[in-house]
Amino acid sequence: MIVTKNHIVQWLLKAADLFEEQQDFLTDLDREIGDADHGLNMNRGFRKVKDKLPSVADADIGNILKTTGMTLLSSIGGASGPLNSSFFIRGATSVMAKEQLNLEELTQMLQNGLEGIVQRGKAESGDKTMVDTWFGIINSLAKHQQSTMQVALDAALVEANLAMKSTIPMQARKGRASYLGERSIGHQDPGATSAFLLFSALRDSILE
Amino acid sequence: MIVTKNHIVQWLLKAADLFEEQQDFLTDLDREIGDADHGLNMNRGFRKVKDKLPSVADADIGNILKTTGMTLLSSIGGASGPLNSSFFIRGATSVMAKEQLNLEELTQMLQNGLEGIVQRGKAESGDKTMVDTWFGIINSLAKHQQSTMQVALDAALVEANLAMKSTIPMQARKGRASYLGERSIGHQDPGATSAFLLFSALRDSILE
Amino acid sequence: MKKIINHVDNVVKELLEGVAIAHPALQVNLDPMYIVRRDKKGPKVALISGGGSGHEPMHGGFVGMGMLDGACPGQMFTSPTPDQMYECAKQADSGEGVLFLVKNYTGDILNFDIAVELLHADGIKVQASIIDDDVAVKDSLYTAGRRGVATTVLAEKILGAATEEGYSLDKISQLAKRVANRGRSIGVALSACTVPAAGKPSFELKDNEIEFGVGIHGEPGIERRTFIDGDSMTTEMVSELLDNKPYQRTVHQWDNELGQWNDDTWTSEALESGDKVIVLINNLGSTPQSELYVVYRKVAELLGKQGITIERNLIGTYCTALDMQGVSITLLKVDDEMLSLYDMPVNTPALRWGC
Amino acid sequence: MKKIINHVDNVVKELLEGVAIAHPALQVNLDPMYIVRRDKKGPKVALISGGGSGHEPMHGGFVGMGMLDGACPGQMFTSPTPDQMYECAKQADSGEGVLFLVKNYTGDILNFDIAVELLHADGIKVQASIIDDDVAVKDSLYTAGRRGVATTVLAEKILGAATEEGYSLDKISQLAKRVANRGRSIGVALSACTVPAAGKPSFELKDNEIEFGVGIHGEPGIERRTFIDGDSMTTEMVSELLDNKPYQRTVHQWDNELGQWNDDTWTSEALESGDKVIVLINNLGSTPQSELYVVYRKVAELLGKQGITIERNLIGTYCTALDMQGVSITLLKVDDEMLSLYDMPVNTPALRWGC
Ligand SMILES: Nc1ncnc2c1ncn2[C@@H]1O[C@H](COP(=O)(O)OP(=O)(O)O)[C@@H](O)[C@H]1O
Ligand SMILES: Nc1ncnc2c1ncn2[C@@H]1O[C@H](COP(=O)(O)OP(=O)(O)O)[C@@H](O)[C@H]1O
Ligand SMILES: [Mg+2]
Ligand SMILES: [Mg+2]
Ligand SMILES: [Mg+2]
Ligand SMILES: [Mg+2]
Repeated sequence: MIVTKNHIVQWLLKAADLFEEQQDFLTDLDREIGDADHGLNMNRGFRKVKDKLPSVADADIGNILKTTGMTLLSSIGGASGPLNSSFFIRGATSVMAKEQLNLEELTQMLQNGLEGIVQRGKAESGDKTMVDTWFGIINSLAKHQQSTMQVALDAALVEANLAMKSTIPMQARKGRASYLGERSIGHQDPGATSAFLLFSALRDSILE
Repeated sequence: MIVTKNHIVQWLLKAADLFEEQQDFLTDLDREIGDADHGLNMNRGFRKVKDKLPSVADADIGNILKTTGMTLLSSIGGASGPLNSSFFIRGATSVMAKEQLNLEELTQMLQNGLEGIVQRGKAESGDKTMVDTWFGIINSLAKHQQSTMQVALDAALVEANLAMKSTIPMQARKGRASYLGERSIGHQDPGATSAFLLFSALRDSILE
Repeated sequence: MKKIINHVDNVVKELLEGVAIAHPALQVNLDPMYIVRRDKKGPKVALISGGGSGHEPMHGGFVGMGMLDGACPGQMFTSPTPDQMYECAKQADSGEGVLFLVKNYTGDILNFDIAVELLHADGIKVQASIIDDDVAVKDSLYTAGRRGVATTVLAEKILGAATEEGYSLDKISQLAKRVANRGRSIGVALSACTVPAAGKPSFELKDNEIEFGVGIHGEPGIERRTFIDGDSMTTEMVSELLDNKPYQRTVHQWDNELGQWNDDTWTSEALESGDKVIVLINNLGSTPQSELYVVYRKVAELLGKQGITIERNLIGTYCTALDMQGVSITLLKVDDEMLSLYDMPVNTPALRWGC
Repeated sequence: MKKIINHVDNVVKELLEGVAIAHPALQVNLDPMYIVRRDKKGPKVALISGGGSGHEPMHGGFVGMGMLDGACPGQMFTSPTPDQMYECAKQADSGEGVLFLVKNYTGDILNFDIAVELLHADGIKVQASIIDDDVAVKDSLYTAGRRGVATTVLAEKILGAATEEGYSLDKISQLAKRVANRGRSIGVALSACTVPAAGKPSFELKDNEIEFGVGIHGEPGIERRTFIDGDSMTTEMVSELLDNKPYQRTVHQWDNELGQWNDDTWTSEALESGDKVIVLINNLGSTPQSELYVVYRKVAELLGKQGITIERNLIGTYCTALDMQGVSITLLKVDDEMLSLYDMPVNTPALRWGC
């Protein structure tokens, strides 16, 4: 199975719908340990992405992702804006001019995206951020490079869910939640959650 | 029976205690149709009067009342300050140099007091103010000039209570409550209530 | 109720102590309570205002060059007493007389009246002029008349400048009357304030209710209305302000020759297309600055449609009711004289420009 | 929740429309959102700040002569985006370079960093300097570091004056570092704020509870404490401020030659007997002005006991968290240079003196 450009477009549309649907949930998570805007931020950003998609319908995967990153950069703001933007812009670098991706290429794209987040945000695994979810996903995909797309993505989704949940007992060391010190323990990180949603949209668009 | 200087001193002390005790009640009445301070105002004023009394122990009734009026003037503020002050200062005029009062003199004193209130505040009977209570009292006393002190004061107290209650269905035409228009109907006027308390303290000190 | 105070009885005293330390240009007296300028210059008319506390920065925050010469703070929401006004005026007077600027409430009027009489007895030329700008109150015959609210701030600015310009007491009194007849305000509360000594909000509103035509003492408004959104609310407020039924009332003025009060009839001026105004969007307490701009945006649009020109605006916290959530809109019709006085330098803790 | 707004999505846009009409001296751009001075003079360094909305009057209210050249408002409590900063800087730059003054939050840092990189690519000299003054945050190793709060207002005033005085970008950057290392703030909330889009308060406090060490985004504080009275609370806040453990952190600064970020280590300066300070008592939203003076009264007493001299004070509403009830105290240790820059004329909607 191969990931087509259409899958990528579907991914972004699905993500936009998902963030609209889950806006309040994400914002509520952010109310616990942040400033109650993460759902608003992600929804605002992906609404803009959705608006923009028709204008890049003819572009290759790399350029679609790059445009997505640029759009998120100028519409989300906050911490998650530049970080999600970096994810797409850096993710785009290895898939420029491509119209389709195999599992290895898809994994490389996501890995580059994660590196973009880390380079900007300097978070490490265990800091209670979106990075935790993406690490879980990339690690799982790396282990399943010989599997089918279906198996690899399903396994990664399971891992993504675990990684997201793993942020609950963590004490935040990056972002706004870190101000709370020990009071950040016991809450699921909003950014780790939106990363999970973003990946689940990807998996669903490819497999469904 | 005759009203002595000591009765007058007792009156003011009793009034001070009563306003302390009823502070919240008066303030709550004022919250309904005013600005929630009438109890605070009366209590603040009469606390000062109580403090001041020892220094006028040797004075005659007229001067005790005048000092009371001056003290209230500089300590109550609001509408009830000058009005209660006028009540005492004008009430004092006909009892200057006196050490005791008969029913007629007492009535005259209160009537002068009421005139002081009316001259400053320009309220008429039925405007839903302290004037209503004092009118009820003076009218009743006027009718009972041939009775004993006891009968006259008791009758006036009954009348004071009725007059105070009569403010409930009135629409206010003076003071802060008048801003409410018809919304002032159905609430007992705070000033009419404090006037009732003030008179009941007078009656009690004389008769008990 | 949580408030950053200590004992409720000491709120005003401690606030004044803070003011005294913070603003060395002001002389703060605690017994009786008043604030006067230290840099008293003269001879000029002394402009003094006062009223219950809880409206900060009004009035104490407006004492200084180009505005008030003195202010008399009462207890929370309670008019100050004549002894304060008398002492304050004695301090501020430089021989040209004293103008008391009084917000129209029974308590304020009665107490200032007595102070006028006391000063007159001392041979000081004195006048008391009222501000009664709250159009929520409709008639003056069956009420205590319109309340004095935020126009007072603009009046203090304009009249204060006039004192610096050397206007006589009579001329300033005439100007004060003109300001009173040209200022109109309306207030709305989204939630009530809590008087410290009372300890609980003075009224309760549902999530879709506002008190329309509210004053600045936590009293309920003229009417409880449904809240739709900021623009609708602003539109209702402005249409109330633009209602031009002339408002007539009897005010008394002090006759310094005869030493008595004389009745005078004042009539508000209409506000019409072609007129110029100063607009004051005033935070009644706990409204974010951002929301004031949302109100101003709509006010500007609506006045523009009426052909009324906004010459100046003031958008902020000037005349409050403690922590009440809400806003008032004031329109003051101005002429060139008023406008140039308004533009003159002012240097007070809460209003400053031109120096 | 009742707020004087229309649709939640339009709050910031409509507020900016109001600002544009109210203050003709400001040029307000809506897409992307930024505010710049119309009376741009130069050549001088352009000082630009920005951050989430909801902190009004900060930053937009501080654009004008002697303070900011531009401000970039984000959505409510959400950092603005790099395109806003880039466009704003392009407008404000007069050839001497641009200094971004950034409150230390991950979001603000990341977005401003990108703007720095974009401007550099355009050949514009640029620096970003942080304010991280909130002493409630203890360590920088396991957190995002101290938050930037009300010292920002004083920094904008002082650095703005420096730009008018013709300081070079390097010299102003050095001064910005000095201000950052000398400013310390602490905030307390008595009740939470409500973000319009969220529609409910961001936390709930009991009648005897306060959030101690709260920021300006409605996030809970460092600790929930018991409220006793104003003086006790102020005393706790001041003792937190006077804790002199040096605070060290790594900040990156842009190298305009090499076009890269270089790490630098900054260490806060101690505050000791004999030092001079500017004190800012800041209303976090819905605190009455009167209560700010009660706080100042105690702060002055406590600093006096420590031998610290208050050279200037600012008491009012400057750096808010929407309608949060609470107060922050800022102490900025100053030297003669900083003080004389602070005293220089300023003419902005929310801060004005000397002109
Ligand atoms: N330095 C960082 N690196 C990676 N992710 C981060 C970092 N800082 C914050 N985040 C993520 O951003 C999320 C918060 O995003 P959002 O609420 O939109 O921004 P803000 O904190 O500016 O309001 C956090 O839940 C966390 O996952
Ligand atoms: N013009 C008036 N004449 C007589 N009594 C008045 C007048 N105006 C107000 N009052 C009385 O004063 C009372 C209110 O007193 P208080 O609450 O102490 O003053 P304020 O209204 O200034 O807060 C009213 O209940 C009313 O009885
Ligand atoms: Mg957030
Ligand atoms: Mg009252
Ligand atoms: Mg009162
Ligand atoms: Mg945010």
